[in-house]
Amino acid sequence: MTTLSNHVPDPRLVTAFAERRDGPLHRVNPWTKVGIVGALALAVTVFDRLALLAGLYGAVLVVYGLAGLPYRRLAGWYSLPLLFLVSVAVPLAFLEPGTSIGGALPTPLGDLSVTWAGLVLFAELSCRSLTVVTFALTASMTTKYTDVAYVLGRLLPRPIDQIALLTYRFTFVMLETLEDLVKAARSRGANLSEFWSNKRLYARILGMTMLSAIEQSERLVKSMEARGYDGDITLYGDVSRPPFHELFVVAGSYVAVVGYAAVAVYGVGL
Amino acid sequence: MHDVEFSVYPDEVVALVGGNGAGKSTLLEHLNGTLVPDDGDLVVDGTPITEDVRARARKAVGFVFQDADTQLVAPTVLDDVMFGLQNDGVPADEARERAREALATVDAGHLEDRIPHYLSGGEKRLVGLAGVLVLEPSVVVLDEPLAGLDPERSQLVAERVAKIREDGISVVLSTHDLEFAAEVADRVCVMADGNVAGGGTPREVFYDDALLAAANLHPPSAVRVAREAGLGTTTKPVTGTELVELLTAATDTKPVQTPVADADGPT
Amino acid sequence: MHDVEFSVYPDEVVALVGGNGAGKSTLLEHLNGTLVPDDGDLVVDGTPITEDVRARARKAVGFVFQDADTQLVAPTVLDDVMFGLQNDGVPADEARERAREALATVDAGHLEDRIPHYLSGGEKRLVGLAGVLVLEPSVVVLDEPLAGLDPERSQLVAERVAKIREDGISVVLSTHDLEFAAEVADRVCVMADGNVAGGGTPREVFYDDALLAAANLHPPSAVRVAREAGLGTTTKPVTGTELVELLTAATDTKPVQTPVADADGPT
Amino acid sequence: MAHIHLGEGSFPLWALVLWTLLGAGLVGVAVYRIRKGGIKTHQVALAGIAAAASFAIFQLNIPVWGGIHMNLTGLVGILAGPLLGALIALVVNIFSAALGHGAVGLLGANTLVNASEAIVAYYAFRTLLRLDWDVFPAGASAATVGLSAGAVLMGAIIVVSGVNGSALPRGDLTIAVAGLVGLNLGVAVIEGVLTGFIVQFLASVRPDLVGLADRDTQEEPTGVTA
Ligand SMILES: Nc1ncnc2c1ncn2[C@@H]1O[C@H](COP(=O)(O)OP(=O)(O)OP(=O)(O)O)[C@@H](O)[C@H]1O
Ligand SMILES: Nc1ncnc2c1ncn2[C@@H]1O[C@H](COP(=O)(O)OP(=O)(O)OP(=O)(O)O)[C@@H](O)[C@H]1O
Ligand SMILES: [Mg+2]
Ligand SMILES: [Mg+2]
Repeated sequence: MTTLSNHVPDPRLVTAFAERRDGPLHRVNPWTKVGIVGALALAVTVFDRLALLAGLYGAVLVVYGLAGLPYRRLAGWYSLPLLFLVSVAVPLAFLEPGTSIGGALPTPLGDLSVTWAGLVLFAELSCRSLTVVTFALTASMTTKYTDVAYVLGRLLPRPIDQIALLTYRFTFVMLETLEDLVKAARSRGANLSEFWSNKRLYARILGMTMLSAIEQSERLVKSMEARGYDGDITLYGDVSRPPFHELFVVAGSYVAVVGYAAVAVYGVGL
Repeated sequence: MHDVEFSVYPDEVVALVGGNGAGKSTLLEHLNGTLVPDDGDLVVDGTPITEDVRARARKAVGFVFQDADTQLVAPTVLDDVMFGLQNDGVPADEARERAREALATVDAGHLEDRIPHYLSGGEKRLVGLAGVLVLEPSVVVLDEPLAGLDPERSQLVAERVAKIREDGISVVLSTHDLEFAAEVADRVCVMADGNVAGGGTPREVFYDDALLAAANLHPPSAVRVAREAGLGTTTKPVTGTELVELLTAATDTKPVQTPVADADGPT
Repeated sequence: MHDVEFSVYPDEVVALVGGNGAGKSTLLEHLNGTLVPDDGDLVVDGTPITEDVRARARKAVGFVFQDADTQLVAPTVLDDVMFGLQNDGVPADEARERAREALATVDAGHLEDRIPHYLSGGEKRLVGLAGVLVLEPSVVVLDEPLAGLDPERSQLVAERVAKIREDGISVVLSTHDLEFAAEVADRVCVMADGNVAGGGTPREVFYDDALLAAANLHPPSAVRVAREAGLGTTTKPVTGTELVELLTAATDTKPVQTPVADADGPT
Repeated sequence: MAHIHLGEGSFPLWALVLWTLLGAGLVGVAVYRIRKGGIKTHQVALAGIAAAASFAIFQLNIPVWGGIHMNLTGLVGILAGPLLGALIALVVNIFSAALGHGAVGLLGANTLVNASEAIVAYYAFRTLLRLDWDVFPAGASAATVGLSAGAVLMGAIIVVSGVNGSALPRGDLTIAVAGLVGLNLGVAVIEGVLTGFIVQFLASVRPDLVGLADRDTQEEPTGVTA
């Protein structure tokens, strides 16, 4: 696990949380979680006030903790979503029209300064992004492997569902291949901490990973055809319909988001 | 690969042996119709396998591949065993029932809800076997069934092979482990350089030095021991058990050492 | 994995044995410093392996992984053997020279210009071994060196292991093949459930039923045969060769059958 | 640093709907064309495992500028072809979103970006090979062009959509977005060079995979139907 990055959640770790732990969120129906993810994605798109967005983010953070998941890891995992924010919202924080905070920064383009509006925008965008990121992780880390597979199989049209199911199954295999290659190279003194002088080695490691993927897919074809594959990995496992009270919560959250948007944001009269 | 003649009779276990790259996997894949011969005919159950009957060959022949990981495609063990049935259009309830039975046959019922990724190598192989047995093939093909397995799990596979044969299914397997071949096979087929170099009962093959040498193989250790000790010219033991029987016969009139408390054989 | 004490002395071959998932690969990877123990110390050549000496541990310990395919990263065999030297900053000419020598040591000189991807499993393993020997490590670690190899190539690997040891390099290897362990190892270390369950010379271990049972292992066939035939309570043979010696001794005063023309042993 | 994905909630609702429809349209076309040819097992297997590899590779930290992560979308396009490439882009984005480094609402937009990378890289590579380029420059250039196309498309998506809650005029937004596109172009060059080396490596080991084998002995390359 130390071999790969800690900025990206390792699917094996995520699965381990889902399979081995048991928290309140583990017992929530997977469809409910999918529904809530959708409602949150909608909410962060239509909500227009920082206080509301921050409250939503805070609530999601609390849920993450209640589910028994580690806050310590979140910081590392936030680095990728934050990258988008930093590269888009930071320039905006300077450019956004409004009252400037503190002094101006003279640049060849003219004076630059962070405006209040820019700062608020940055905070809003952060809350928007991290709310969904955090809840998506919460859902992934509390939903069993087979339930995830079933949900994927149901949500996606053919042949995308087939592709997704194989991807889910083989991600673990490919991760181990990649990790073994990195370990083997390191054990012979390769210094992987510098890219440019090791670019060919990186290419070989990644190339071998791809090659191993392709050759496995060639063997997989034989093995699937040997069992009469006709384009259909159907899952017999079943994820039941959510219980009434969960359905009520999901429906309620959509009503709340749509209602708020209609009234407060788009000004639909009642 | 050219001019390979290979036939499997009902209720027998055939072991393909030969060095790395001898063409064992290639020959086995022809049996399954996943490879089409460049030239020549394949005959399964008396029917020549041509393009249009390949689908039938695939059903008649169950295949467990050398690489256990690529055999398991579904998210759970039970789904995986049901995979072939569902391709056949068997209704879900019946398929589930039959899959459970097949898992039980290979003593893997407890794995039903597991995720294939987290199985050990031996468990993966057993599940792969169940996924094939469930289709009730007339021939089961196993490519290197012992690869990567510990002795305990190898023993389990050997027992399953014997059981499958008792159920009236022929088994064709490839292996590097000649002791295993000696133990389970009715017939051994020796491959070298992409061709069948010879074959016969384990007793014939494992005492045929010229044939084994041509295939870069060494006789199994029971054979070596029996020969080097000057035993077995008439009985020709090929497995450890047979060797022990012979030895006890050879030594019973003359106990060379103090009897051993925990030995099974009479001394 | 907890509380594993494991030491390797100079010039010895240690075999780790144990069932699938017993933790052999995990323990071996600790030796190499590619894994850092959660808790506890690793000592190689008398030096505790901590973060800052890990790079040193990697050089002192040469590692050949279980999966031969993930070991080879260069476009040709020669390049691959030179890989470690180049990481050490050895000039190209010297590196090439030393790489050729290393390939010769494992009898793989003829593979020099081949593309690693197209080698057979056995050849891959030999090249992986050369790539590690060229770095002149004081310990060589081999994870399942026989996996997927035919008997001929297994024999080759066994011979190389003996040779490496003669050259003053310690070897630690894991294997499922107890006959092989009996043949090459000075010391056997039995693993079960992520722990070292016991160890000793092959003779001690392979006659220790309780220990083998705890690790889900069966004694090698020479041991089984010797015991079941009521032999070997004092000499305790563990390899086929030793068994043959014992048998010839046991049977030489009483030839049970007609002498065999092609047998080596006196009858 | 990474190949940047569009973040959740950055755009107004109408833009989310627009990009979702366009993304679905693109995927729909790919699915339609694949179904029309009859879904081949090898296509499903290749796409499934290639997506897994792409997703696994994303976990590796490449030590440039403090660490970048890449999906090798250009390489996937070159190897799998445009149709499967588009589906792989979607599947990788679905898994990325589930693990928090993508976006759920912007699945359509992110898929458009990644699919365009795969598609452009594929056609650029084919064209360059036809012009008798060597494998390395062809692979490197094709991947760089593909990834750059993706970077520019991403910039365009942001400018067209406008950032949620920002009062900034589109002209100024373009300036702000230029920085992001520039960063992505930088990553594109690095990933392009790396892809070039990988394609070179693959060509030396399995020339058939990059369409360099003797064509009579090969099956129609997977997915090369568009
Ligand atoms: N995809 C392939 N492309 C080219 N050559 C191949 C391919 N697959 C197998 N071969 C070659 O065909 C020959 C037979 O290979 P095969 O896999 O049947 O051997 P095997 O007897 O199963 O060996 P092993 O015991 O190592 O599994 C070998 O020389 C091998 O190099
Ligand atoms: N990356 C991993 N994540 C979780 N568990 C792992 C991982 N690697 C190994 N394990 C577990 O650790 C235990 C020891 O594994 P290890 O690979 O060391 O066994 P082994 O003795 O080498 O087995 P084999 O003989 O099959 O190679 C097993 O239970 C295995 O499932
Ligand atoms: Mg084979
Ligand atoms: Mg192991």
